[in-house]
Amino acid sequence: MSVYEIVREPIDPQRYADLVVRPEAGAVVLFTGHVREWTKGIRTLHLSYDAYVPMAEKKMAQIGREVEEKWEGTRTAIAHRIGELGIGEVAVVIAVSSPHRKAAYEANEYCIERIKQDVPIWKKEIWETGEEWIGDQNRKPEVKNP
Amino acid sequence: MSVYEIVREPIDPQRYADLVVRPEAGAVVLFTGHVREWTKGIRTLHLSYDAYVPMAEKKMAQIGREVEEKWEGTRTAIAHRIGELGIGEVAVVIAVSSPHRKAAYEANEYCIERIKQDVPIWKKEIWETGEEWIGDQNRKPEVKNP
Amino acid sequence: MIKLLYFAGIRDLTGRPSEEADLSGRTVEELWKWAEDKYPGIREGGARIAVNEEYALPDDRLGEGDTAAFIPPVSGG
Amino acid sequence: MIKLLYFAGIRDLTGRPSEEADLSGRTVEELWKWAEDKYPGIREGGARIAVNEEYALPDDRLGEGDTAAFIPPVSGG
Repeated sequence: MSVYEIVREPIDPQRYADLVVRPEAGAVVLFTGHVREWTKGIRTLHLSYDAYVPMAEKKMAQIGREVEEKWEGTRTAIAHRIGELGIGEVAVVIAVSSPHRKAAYEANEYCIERIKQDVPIWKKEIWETGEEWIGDQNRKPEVKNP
Repeated sequence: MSVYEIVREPIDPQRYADLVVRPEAGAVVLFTGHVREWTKGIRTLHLSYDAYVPMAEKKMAQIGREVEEKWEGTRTAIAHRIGELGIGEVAVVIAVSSPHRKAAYEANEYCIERIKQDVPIWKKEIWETGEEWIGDQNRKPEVKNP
Repeated sequence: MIKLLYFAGIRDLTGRPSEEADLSGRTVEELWKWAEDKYPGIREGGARIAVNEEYALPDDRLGEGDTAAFIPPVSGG
Repeated sequence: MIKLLYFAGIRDLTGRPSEEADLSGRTVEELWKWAEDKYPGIREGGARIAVNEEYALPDDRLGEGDTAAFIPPVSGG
């Protein structure tokens, strides 16, 4: 079953893997993105995510449909958590099942790339020295002194 | 923590993901290989796996070390189940954590390729019409009439 | 009336999560001009506008009752 | 003595999971010859031999107390 949702509570990744398992699926790839303590030498204390919820869920469902068209026989479930997250907690989970493993890996990686392009979710990093909305994965903002 | 094991009981995939999570890991890729009902038009009833257990565990640990050398900062846990498995059940689980997602996907796929080359585990497929040890993933044996 | 939604850094700039404005019949590009006038710098970060939950093109025209959201560069995942 | 282990289809052929044989000092290639003589067809499927849990080369020599395993093409995963 395909599920695409924004959630506020801690994510149980296995639930999404279970949703995509089927008798004809030989492979399930489950990706989880976790809050990392250190990014480019800057220590993150915790993160906060916000989303434009209805559009985010719609966009994630569109990505799932793209995947199921591009890789025949795949099924996808995606969830992203919003609110405050601590170090190590799961921010995003992507489950893809497929008859064969190659498609499951490729389709899963495609999902996370597409989420990072188009799904209206924003991360605010809170460091020891300040906080900032992160708007571009390639440009880490300079730390501002408080 | 890195764990490499052959198990006889049902696999709980999340346990292996939890083993590799660390504060510096932003990504975890968890692969599960499931018993598939249909392969090239032949219906599988169930599978049986056998292994040369001590060598299989040693080889899986070697693969884990290879991965941790090739992709800096990765951690790996691998388990393979043996005995009788029903349709949909998990035969193999591979968990890889990494600071960044690209390495986690690549390293995970590398593990399953290496397992299929070198780890002494054998699959016996039991179909409606017979059974056979599967010795070559590329050559599906002809179904023999019972 | 058009409902306008602001998110993340753009919400910090506007100081409000949403508002209504009499912009029916305008294009998305005209909405940008209106917003830049009211909130200088709103366009600098490379935001996109979504109309009724779909990314819009500059020539798309707003209709009565539409919702237009200012979407700063996303950073989910 | 050398301990010999048989797995999967090779075990079906030999009819036993293991046996001991007086093969100390022989090479892996000589072990193959011995096994082909005793179990015709054992080499046909493309098996490998592992000595003490590591894949061995044809010239590797067996020592007293070693364990040699016949490893048919593997099919885990």
